[in-house]
Amino acid sequence: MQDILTLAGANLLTPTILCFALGLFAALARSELTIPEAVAKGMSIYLLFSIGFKGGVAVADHGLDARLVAALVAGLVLSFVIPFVAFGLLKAMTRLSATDAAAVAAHYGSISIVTFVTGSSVVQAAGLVAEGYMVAVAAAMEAPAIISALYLASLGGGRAEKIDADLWREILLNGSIVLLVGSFVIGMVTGEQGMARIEAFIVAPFQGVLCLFLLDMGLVAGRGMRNSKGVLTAGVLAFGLVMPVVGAAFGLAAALLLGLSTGGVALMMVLAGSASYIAVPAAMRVALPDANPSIYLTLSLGVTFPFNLVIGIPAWVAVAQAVGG
Amino acid sequence: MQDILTLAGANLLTPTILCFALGLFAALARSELTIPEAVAKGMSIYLLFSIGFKGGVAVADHGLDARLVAALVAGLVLSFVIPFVAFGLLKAMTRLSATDAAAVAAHYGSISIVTFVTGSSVVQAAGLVAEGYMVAVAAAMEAPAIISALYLASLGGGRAEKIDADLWREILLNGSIVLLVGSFVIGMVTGEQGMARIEAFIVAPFQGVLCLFLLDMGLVAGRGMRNSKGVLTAGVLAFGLVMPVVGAAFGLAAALLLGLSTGGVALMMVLAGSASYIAVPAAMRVALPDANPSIYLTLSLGVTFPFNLVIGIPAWVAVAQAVGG
Amino acid sequence: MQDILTLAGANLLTPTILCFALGLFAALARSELTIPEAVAKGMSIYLLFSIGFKGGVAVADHGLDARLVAALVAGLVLSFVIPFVAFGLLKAMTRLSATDAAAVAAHYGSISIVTFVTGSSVVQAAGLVAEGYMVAVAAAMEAPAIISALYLASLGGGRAEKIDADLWREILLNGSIVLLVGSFVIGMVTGEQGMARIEAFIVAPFQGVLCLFLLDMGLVAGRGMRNSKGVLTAGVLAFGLVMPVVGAAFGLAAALLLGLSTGGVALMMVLAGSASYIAVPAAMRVALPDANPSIYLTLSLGVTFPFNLVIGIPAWVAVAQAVGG
Amino acid sequence: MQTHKAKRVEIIIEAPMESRLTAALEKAGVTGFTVLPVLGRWTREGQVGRSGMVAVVCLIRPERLDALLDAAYAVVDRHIGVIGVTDAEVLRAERF
Amino acid sequence: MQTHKAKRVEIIIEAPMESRLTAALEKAGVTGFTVLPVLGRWTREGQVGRSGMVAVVCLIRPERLDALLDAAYAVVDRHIGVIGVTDAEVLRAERF
Amino acid sequence: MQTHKAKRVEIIIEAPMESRLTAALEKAGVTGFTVLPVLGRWTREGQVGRSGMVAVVCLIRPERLDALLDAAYAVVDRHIGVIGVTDAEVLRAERF
Ligand SMILES: Nc1ncnc2c1ncn2[C@@H]1O[C@H](COP(=O)(O)O)[C@@H](O)[C@H]1O
Ligand SMILES: Nc1ncnc2c1ncn2[C@@H]1O[C@H](COP(=O)(O)O)[C@@H](O)[C@H]1O
Ligand SMILES: Nc1ncnc2c1ncn2[C@@H]1O[C@H](COP(=O)(O)O)[C@@H](O)[C@H]1O
Ligand code: NA
Ligand code: NA
Ligand code: NA
Repeated sequence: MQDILTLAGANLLTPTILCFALGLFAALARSELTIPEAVAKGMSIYLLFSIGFKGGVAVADHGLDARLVAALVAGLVLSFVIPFVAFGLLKAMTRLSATDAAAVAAHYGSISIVTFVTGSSVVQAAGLVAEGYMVAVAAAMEAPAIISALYLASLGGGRAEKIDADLWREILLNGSIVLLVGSFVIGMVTGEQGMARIEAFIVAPFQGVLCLFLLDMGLVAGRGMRNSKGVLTAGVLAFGLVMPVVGAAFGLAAALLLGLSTGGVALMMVLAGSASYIAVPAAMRVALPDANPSIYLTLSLGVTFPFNLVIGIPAWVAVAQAVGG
Repeated sequence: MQDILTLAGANLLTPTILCFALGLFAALARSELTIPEAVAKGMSIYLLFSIGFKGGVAVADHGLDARLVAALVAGLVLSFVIPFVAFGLLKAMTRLSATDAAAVAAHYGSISIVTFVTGSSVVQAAGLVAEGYMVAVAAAMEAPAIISALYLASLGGGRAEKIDADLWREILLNGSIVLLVGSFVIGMVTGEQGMARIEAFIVAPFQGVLCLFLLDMGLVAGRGMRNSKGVLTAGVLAFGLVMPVVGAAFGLAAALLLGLSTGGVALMMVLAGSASYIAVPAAMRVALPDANPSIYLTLSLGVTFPFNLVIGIPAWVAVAQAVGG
Repeated sequence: MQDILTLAGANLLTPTILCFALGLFAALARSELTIPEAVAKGMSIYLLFSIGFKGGVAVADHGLDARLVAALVAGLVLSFVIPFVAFGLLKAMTRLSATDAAAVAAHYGSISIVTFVTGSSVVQAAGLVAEGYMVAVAAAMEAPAIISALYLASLGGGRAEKIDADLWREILLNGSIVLLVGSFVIGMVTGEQGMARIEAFIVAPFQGVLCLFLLDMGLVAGRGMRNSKGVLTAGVLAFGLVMPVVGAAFGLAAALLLGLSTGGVALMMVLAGSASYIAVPAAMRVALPDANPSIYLTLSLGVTFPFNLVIGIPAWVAVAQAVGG
Repeated sequence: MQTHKAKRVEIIIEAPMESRLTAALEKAGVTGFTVLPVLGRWTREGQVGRSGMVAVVCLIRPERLDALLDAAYAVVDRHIGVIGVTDAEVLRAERF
Repeated sequence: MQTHKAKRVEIIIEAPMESRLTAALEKAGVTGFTVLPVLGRWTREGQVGRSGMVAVVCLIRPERLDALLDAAYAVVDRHIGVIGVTDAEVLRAERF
Repeated sequence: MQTHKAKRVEIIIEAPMESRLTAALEKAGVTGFTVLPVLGRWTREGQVGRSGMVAVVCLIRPERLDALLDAAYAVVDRHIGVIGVTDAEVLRAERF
């Protein structure tokens, strides 16, 4: 426990977290500080490319782990299953309609890649090395939750759109999956040689770019909080704090079953405990248009994301060390 | 004098200044070369973040200087007072209306953060070390001049808008103040440890980013010059060249009173001698809409900014060395 | 031949080429992955600035080569002449109208700066050093082809606009010429000292930025291919594969006449064999509006650019080594 | 100058629905349209991908209006957004 | 398809005034509006922040036009910019 | 609120022609116009420079419409793009 608090404290005073806090402050104080949309997208492309490539190179270095396929399957299963858990919790804790609850559940079954990126850098700062293929697991966990959620919504009487060919393509080939898997494969194919060529670009400036990106995340989350006053009841808010812990527990169980390294355990908890705010909201607008975006976006971006950044990630790392060491 | 010329010569042939010149040339020759707005904003966010953070780390390293508070107060006073001087000079040298003169005066009481950034790199290249808190002084000097100017405008019979709560917030929490102060605090809190994490991002590429940013500044200034032919009378133009010298003299006096280091003296001159072209113009559009933006933008960006870049900064550094050494 | 294949193979498995392939794949699979326009422009400005500056520094280092002027003249001549060759080939191989054929011919007389940038990095990876002034030659080759093409179009009865003062300015001062020549001059003037200041920005991250830029090129080329199904007949397609070889042969001849270094020979082939997709299409929209942009853009960006990237560049480098060594 | 009667339809719609809308318009025989970006509100739903709202503007012959509106309505139906129609005139009727 | 009479108001205004305008519109009971970016002229007044002009487009019921124009006019009054009104029709009147 | 009759002209044109069009408009006595960006299709023709299409919106007095259309038509003529005209009303006629 002491360890966890110390780690959490150390994590709080890093430039990355403080940049997120600065963004939150600026937005809540209604400063007009903004980062242009195009620049924010550019940074997110950089982060995805970098994390994918590094994962691929790590796999090229250490050889293909027998557990890769098992880990991918575990990720898929988690993403399919967690929405049911989330839906159950929401039904118990809140008065959300079946449609809204299903939409929220989709977000928690899927993952937040920025949480994963931040988690990776905390894992690394703690001196741990995770399996390189965890980025592939992250990609695998993006989409399945959407299917579970649409099933839940239609069960609940909601008018979910059929998943037509277009929607399938949008879900499975959404930008972050393609970029993450693509750069992972490129890293795997080009290995250390490829890394040597572009290391100065994707490794050295990474933390700094992450700082500015989290500044933007803080601004976006803060503006969301301001605009959605009154949207979240106490029950919904509580869900946003409880669900990442529940998700992380599922992640822990899966990771232990798989026998991942300590770093891998931490990252699996980070993934399972995180909530999507990019791919899933877009899919929900198309497939569950009646669900209220203020609810799921505020929950995912305004409650669970900061919780994971500040408390979740350092806690999961500490848990992984306790369990693994 | 010889020294000043040599330094000015050396300063002229740096990539940064030449990039500004290239931008000016391209715009005046009506080339369609442009840097996207979003990219220019992104670079300016990078520069502000970097300079603020480095200032904070410097303060963390050297401990809080007793003069910090005195320097902040001096900055506030300079920003309040210089508009009155500028207004007097304008009334003597030009036929601008009271409203236009007040708007121009606001720009010269406030500061140009890019001039400050360029000044910092010249100070550093001269082997000097300035007080890290000068970035906080810069932030403190952004806003007070606006209040003086609105007072001057209403004295002169102009219809200045009341500064309502919204306008106060916009002035005091404008993007560059929040980012500069925020990153300064983050640098101070995380110190050398934080620096180690993001150094590769905020230190090494700094000069190069500044080059491309000044290229854009040259393009913007050049386009402004082209579009405002005939706006500036000889008197107004002369003001744009005299006022930075006057402002720098005030800065010198304040810096000597404070007992700043040689680098600090130079930067205080740079700040006091520079004219805003970001925060103040936006505030003037809201609070003094009858003032002509062509006048104040062309003066600040098309006359005083290049003057400071090419002549002012190297001169102030030489003066600071003469006085300080 | 063996050499060429090995080199081509090595070239294929670099992060840069694989990123281009990833972009192509994503676009053809209709993923919604996109790189914001502003970010793509920002990267292209970075690449142009970097390559121009490095060329200038190289010239400053090795002194002005007597062949500089000769090489510039050769570049101008090639750019003037190649459109006639291309036009003849098009008339023989395809049924394009005179206007369309002239527009296509203009693209092949001009150059693709990204192909040149990629070529430079392959040349460097092969351990060769090219003349620094090749970037000036690249700039010189951008525009003349346009004039030849308009002449060809009017010969063929097409309604080419007169090249008025505005159009001349747009052609001669187009963004990439100004940036390339400007940064070349800045590099020449500031030399190694200037390089030392901004090296961390323009050298180290170069390959990585090129990766993301080629990812975007792949996306753009792939979307173009999808949208122009049926535009290209077999003859037109064949032209897009034959013409770069013909152009490169002209480049080889010129380079041998000039007595360039092995690296210089390779780059001259790259330039002559490449096709514009930035400056020339914009000029054609103004001057030859009746020409069909789908034809020339798909050819240049969708056929010849990938061909050069994957096959052309490594082949020309191998040829240059065979001829030079 | 000779002008021809037309209708100007302006559809403000969520960006993730844009491709569905334009596909429906093309199916309904619309020969051209222009998509304008809309300045974002908070819902920045796709940082790699699509986000916010867009405005689709379409000038068409009056007799085709109903087909267009039917097609657009089928897509927009359950989604947020606005459909507005104005009387207009166009030059160069051969392009519509 | 059933349409309803409406007015389309288009206000082109300096970006630093945008939030004041939209606040005034909301006060005047306007239920929705769309903000479009305008391509900059020189006055790049806020490199970190807001800049240039924006276009605010608003479809409203005709009977609310005057309230809207009064509110908009009070904000725009001394500022550069343009206010234009067009007759229009909208689908889905329940959203206005 | 007092309004004045006007025409709203909307010209959608290739970006490389923008400066030619606006120069022609200014020559024809147009006192103001607004340029809106258009979301790109494939023809990303100028990665350093200009690209795609733009929309030029112009509110003018009805009696000036013909001069404007003539000027615009001379520029657009052989180029792709659209010119649409709508009846409108403006506030502050002194600005037109
Ligand atoms: N009917 C239309 N309504 C609105 N915009 C159009 C229309 N037709 C063409 N456009 C615009 O003009 C551009 C060129 O179209 P086109 O002239 O059909 O090749 C398109 O990209 C659209 O932005
Ligand atoms: N009356 C309106 N006039 C113009 N745009 C509107 C209007 N109502 C809604 N919108 C646009 O449609 C989007 C969704 O609004 P709503 O349907 O009210 O949730 C808003 O962000 C606006 O861009
Ligand atoms: N007649 C007009 N039609 C359309 N937009 C205009 C018109 N006049 C002015 N504007 C817009 O309002 C801004 C300020 O113009 P002005 O009020 O003429 O200084 C311009 O940049 C245009 O965007
Ligand atoms: Na999850
Ligand atoms: Na000042
Ligand atoms: Na060529």
